[in-house]
Amino acid sequence: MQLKAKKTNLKAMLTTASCALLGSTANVSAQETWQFDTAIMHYAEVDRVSATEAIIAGTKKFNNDEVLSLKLTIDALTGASPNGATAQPTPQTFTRPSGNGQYNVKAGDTPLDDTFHDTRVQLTGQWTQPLLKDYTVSVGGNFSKEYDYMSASLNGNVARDFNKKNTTLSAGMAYAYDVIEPEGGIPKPLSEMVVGDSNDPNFNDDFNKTRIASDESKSTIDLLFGVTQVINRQMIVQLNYSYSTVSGYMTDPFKIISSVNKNGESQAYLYENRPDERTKHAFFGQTKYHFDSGILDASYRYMTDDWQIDSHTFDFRYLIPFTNGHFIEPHFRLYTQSAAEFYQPFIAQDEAKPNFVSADYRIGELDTYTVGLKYGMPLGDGNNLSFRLEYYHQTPKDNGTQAIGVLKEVELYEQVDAIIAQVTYSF
Amino acid sequence: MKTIAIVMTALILFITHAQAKDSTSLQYKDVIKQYKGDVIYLDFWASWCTPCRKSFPWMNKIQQKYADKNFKVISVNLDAEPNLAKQFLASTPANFTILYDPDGSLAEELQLKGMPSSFIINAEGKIVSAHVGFTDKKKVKYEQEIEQLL
Amino acid sequence: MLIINRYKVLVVLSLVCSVVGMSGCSSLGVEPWERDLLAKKEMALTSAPIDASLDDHIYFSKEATSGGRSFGGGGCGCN
Amino acid sequence: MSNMVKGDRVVKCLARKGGFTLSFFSMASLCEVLIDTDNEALATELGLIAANEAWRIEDKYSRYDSKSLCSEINSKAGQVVEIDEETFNLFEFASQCYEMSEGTFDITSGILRKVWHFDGSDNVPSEKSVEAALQLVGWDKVSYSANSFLMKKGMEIDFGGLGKEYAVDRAVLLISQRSNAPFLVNYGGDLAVHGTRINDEPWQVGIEHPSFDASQSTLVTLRTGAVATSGDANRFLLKDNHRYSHILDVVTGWPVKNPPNSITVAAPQCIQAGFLATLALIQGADAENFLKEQNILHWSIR
Repeated sequence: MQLKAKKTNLKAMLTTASCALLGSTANVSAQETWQFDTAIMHYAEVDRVSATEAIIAGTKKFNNDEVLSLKLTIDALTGASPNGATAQPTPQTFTRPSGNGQYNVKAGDTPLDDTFHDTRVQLTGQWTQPLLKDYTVSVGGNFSKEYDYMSASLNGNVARDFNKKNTTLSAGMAYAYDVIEPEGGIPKPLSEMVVGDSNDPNFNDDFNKTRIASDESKSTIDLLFGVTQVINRQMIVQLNYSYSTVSGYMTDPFKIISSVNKNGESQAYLYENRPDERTKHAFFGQTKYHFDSGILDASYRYMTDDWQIDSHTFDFRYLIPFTNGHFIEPHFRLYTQSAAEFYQPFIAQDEAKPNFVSADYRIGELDTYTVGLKYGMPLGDGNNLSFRLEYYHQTPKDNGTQAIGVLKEVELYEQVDAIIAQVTYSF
Repeated sequence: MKTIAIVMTALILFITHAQAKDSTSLQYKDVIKQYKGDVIYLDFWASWCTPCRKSFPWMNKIQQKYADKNFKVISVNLDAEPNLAKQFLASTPANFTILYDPDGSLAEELQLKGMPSSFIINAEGKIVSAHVGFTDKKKVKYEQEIEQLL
Repeated sequence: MLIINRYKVLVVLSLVCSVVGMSGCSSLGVEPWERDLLAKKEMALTSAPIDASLDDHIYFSKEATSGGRSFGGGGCGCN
Repeated sequence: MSNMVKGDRVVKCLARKGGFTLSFFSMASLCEVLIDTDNEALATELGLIAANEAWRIEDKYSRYDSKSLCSEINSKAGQVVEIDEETFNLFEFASQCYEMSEGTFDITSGILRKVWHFDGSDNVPSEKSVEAALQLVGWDKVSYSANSFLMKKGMEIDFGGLGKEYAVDRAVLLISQRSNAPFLVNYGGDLAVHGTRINDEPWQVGIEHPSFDASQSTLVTLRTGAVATSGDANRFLLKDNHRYSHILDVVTGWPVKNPPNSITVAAPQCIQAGFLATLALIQGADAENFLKEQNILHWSIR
C-alpha cells in the first residue's frame, strides 16, 4: 500500500512534532487559566494629534461560571489640536494654557495648540456571575488618571434570560465622577485671552483675572436598557436604549472662539462656555448574521440630546474566515451629527455675548467615515495575532453660518485625515 | 438619512420560519427500554458547548464509581454533523454510552431548557429531576440526587 | 426646531417597543441545541472587546456622541 | 575499566582512543555511549545519566514489564486511565505520526502479533482471525486528553516503534545539558551524535543490526544528527514458496509486499529517523523511491 498523498512537507511536520515531544514545553490545560488580550494601537492625524495606546486585558472564568476581567490601558498623546480660533489671512499669536509663553500660527492656517503631550493610565475591573436561575449580575469599576484629569466610575448591570435563553432583557446603571485640573487653571467663561509679552510685569495680573478656579468636576449618570433576541440559528439582534445625564463642568478649558469685526478680522479670543447640564438619549440596534461562512455585523445608533445634537452612526463589518484559521474583516463606518445649539465657528464683535458658545468643531455639524480592514491568524495552542488598519476622515460643515469679510478667503472647516493601526495578540 | 434608518430596522425585524422536523429518530421510550432497572443520568451535550466539555471527567468518574450499583451514564450528542462529535470525543475521553440525536427529536421531546441539560431517571424509567448547566456546585447536587436513588 | 425633535424621539421609541413586544412571542429564537453558530466567539455581539474599547475612546474624543453599545465611555480629558 | 551497578543493571566503562565507551543493556539491546573526554569521572557520570534515563523509559513504557504504565494502560483498556504529561506528549507524537502516515504507523497495531508469528514456519493465520484482530486496532478508536486516556476493551498499545529512539534523543538532551564534550549514543543500531569532535572528525560507526550476519553490516560516517534502522531479515513466513515479510500493513492486517530487509535512515533526531525508517518499510517495494522523493538520506538492504 503506497502512501498516495504527495507528502512533501513530511520532514517539516515531523520536526515540529518531535520538537514538541523533546522540547516538551508544558502546555497548561486551559480550564482554570487566565485568557489574555494585549494590543498596541497608534492613532495619527495628519499634522495634528497622534496617540499611542497599549492595553493588556485578562479574563478568568471560575468553575461556577463567574467571570473576572481586569484591564490596564496606558496611552500617550502628542501633537497639536485646534484651539477653536478661526484661521486668518494674517499670522496670529496665542497664549499657552499655562499662561507662560506664546505660540504663533501662520497666515491661513487653522490655529493649533501644540502644548498637548499627556500620558494617561486607566484600570478597569468587572465581576460577572450568574444569580438564581436565569439572572446574571455584573458589577465593575474604572479609574483613569492623567496629568490634569482624573475619572472614577462604578457600574452595575442585571440581565434576565427568557424563553430558553433566546430573549435576554438587561438593565444597567453607571455613575462617573470626573475632575479636571488644567495647567493654568479654569478660565473665566467668555473672558478675553490675554495675549502679550508674558514677562511684562502686569501680564500675570491680567492673566489671573481670566482665571476663576484651579479645578472643576462633573458627574455622569448612565442608564442602559437592552433586549437581546435570537432570531434564528444564524441571526441575533440587540436593541439598547441608553439615557445619560451629565451635570457639572463640560467646557473645554483650552478652547477659545474668535471674536471678529465686520471684515472678519479677529479682534479678540474669548474662552468658550458650555452648559453645565446635558441629557442624552441613544437608541442602538445591532444584528449579527452568520452566512455560510462569513459573519455580518451591522449596527445603527441614533443619539439626540438637549444640546440639540442629533447623530446617526452606521457600522458594518463582514468577517471572512479562511480554512486555515486566518480571517479578514473589512469595516465601514458612517457617522453624521448636527451642530450643538451654541456652536459657532466665530462670533461677531458687536454681537451681544451669548450665554453659551463654543467653536469646537467636534460639537459642530460634522460628517465622518471610517474604512478599515482587520487580518487575523491563529498561532497554535490557542494564541492568535491580528492586525487592523483603518482610515478615518472628518468633514466639519458650516451649519449654515455665512463667512464674512476675510474669513471667506480662509478654510474655516478644515477636514481631518487619520490612520488607526493596531496589533492585537491574545494568548 | 431617514430612509436608511427605516430599512435598517426592517432588516432587524426580518423573521424566518423554523425548519420542519422528521420523527424517525430517537424517542425516550426506546432509550429507557434498553436500560430498564438502571438508575440513569441522561446528559445532552454538543461539541460547541464549552460547559459540556467540563462535565465529561465528572461523568467518567461517577460511571466508574457506581458502575456496580446498576447506574448508567447515557449522554446524547446533539451535533448536526456527527464528525464534530468525533473530534470532540477524540480529545475528551468518555467511558459511558453515547447516543446521537442529530435532528434533536429526543431533545425536543424532553423540552430542553439549555445546554448542557441533564435528567436523573430512577430505575422505573421516571424522570426524577431535570437540570441545566454544569458547575462545581451543581455537580455536587447531581451526585447527591443520584446516590439517593441507588 | 424643538417640536420636531420631540416627535422624532416618540417615533423611534414606539419602534423599539414594538420590536421588544414582538420578540417576546416564541416563534422567534432557536432550541438550545441549535446554538452551534451562535456559540462561536465571532458571533458574540461584542466579539472584539479590545477593538471596541479602543474605538470608543477614539470616537469619544473626536465626535460628540459616545456609548450606545455599552456605557458612555469617556473618562479622559481627550482634547 | 570499572562497573557501576544498579540492581542487576550494570554500566561498564571502557577506555578507548580519545575517550571512553560506556555500555549497558536496555530494551533488549546493547546500548553504548561514546564520549570524547579524558576525564573518566565525567564520562562515567554522563554514562549513568544515559543509562538511568534508558532504564526509566524501559520501566515505564515496556509492554513486557507488568508493572509498567504501558501494561497498566493495556490491562485497563475500556476504562479511563490517568496519564502524565510525558505520556501525553508521546501520544501527541504518535498521533501526528498516525496522521502523517495516513493510518499506517499506529501504536495500537501490536495486537496483530497475536495472530502473526514470524518464526520462519508456514502457519499463515486465517482471514477470519486477522479480521477479528483488526477490530482491536486503530488509533482513531482511542481518545485522550492532557491527563486521561481511553481505548476500547481488548485494544493494546505498544511503544516498540518509538521507545528506543525516544530514549536515544532523551540521552542526547540530558547529556548535552550537562556537558559539551562531543559524544555518540548508540542503542542497538539507533544512534545519534552531539558536539563537534577535534578538527571536526566524523564518527565512524558500523551498524550490526541483530538480523545481519557480520558481512552485511552498514558502515555509517556521521557528523551530526541521528540514524535509525528498521527491518529484521530473519523474521518471515514461507508458504507455497511465497515469502511473507514481518512488516504488516495495519489497514489490511496482511504483510506488505516485498519490503527491503532493512532500511537505515538519517534525520536530525533519532525519533524522526525511526519513524521514517518504519514508514518507508511499510511502502514495501516502493520504500526506496518514497525516501528518495522526500529527499531523505537512507541506506537500504534487500
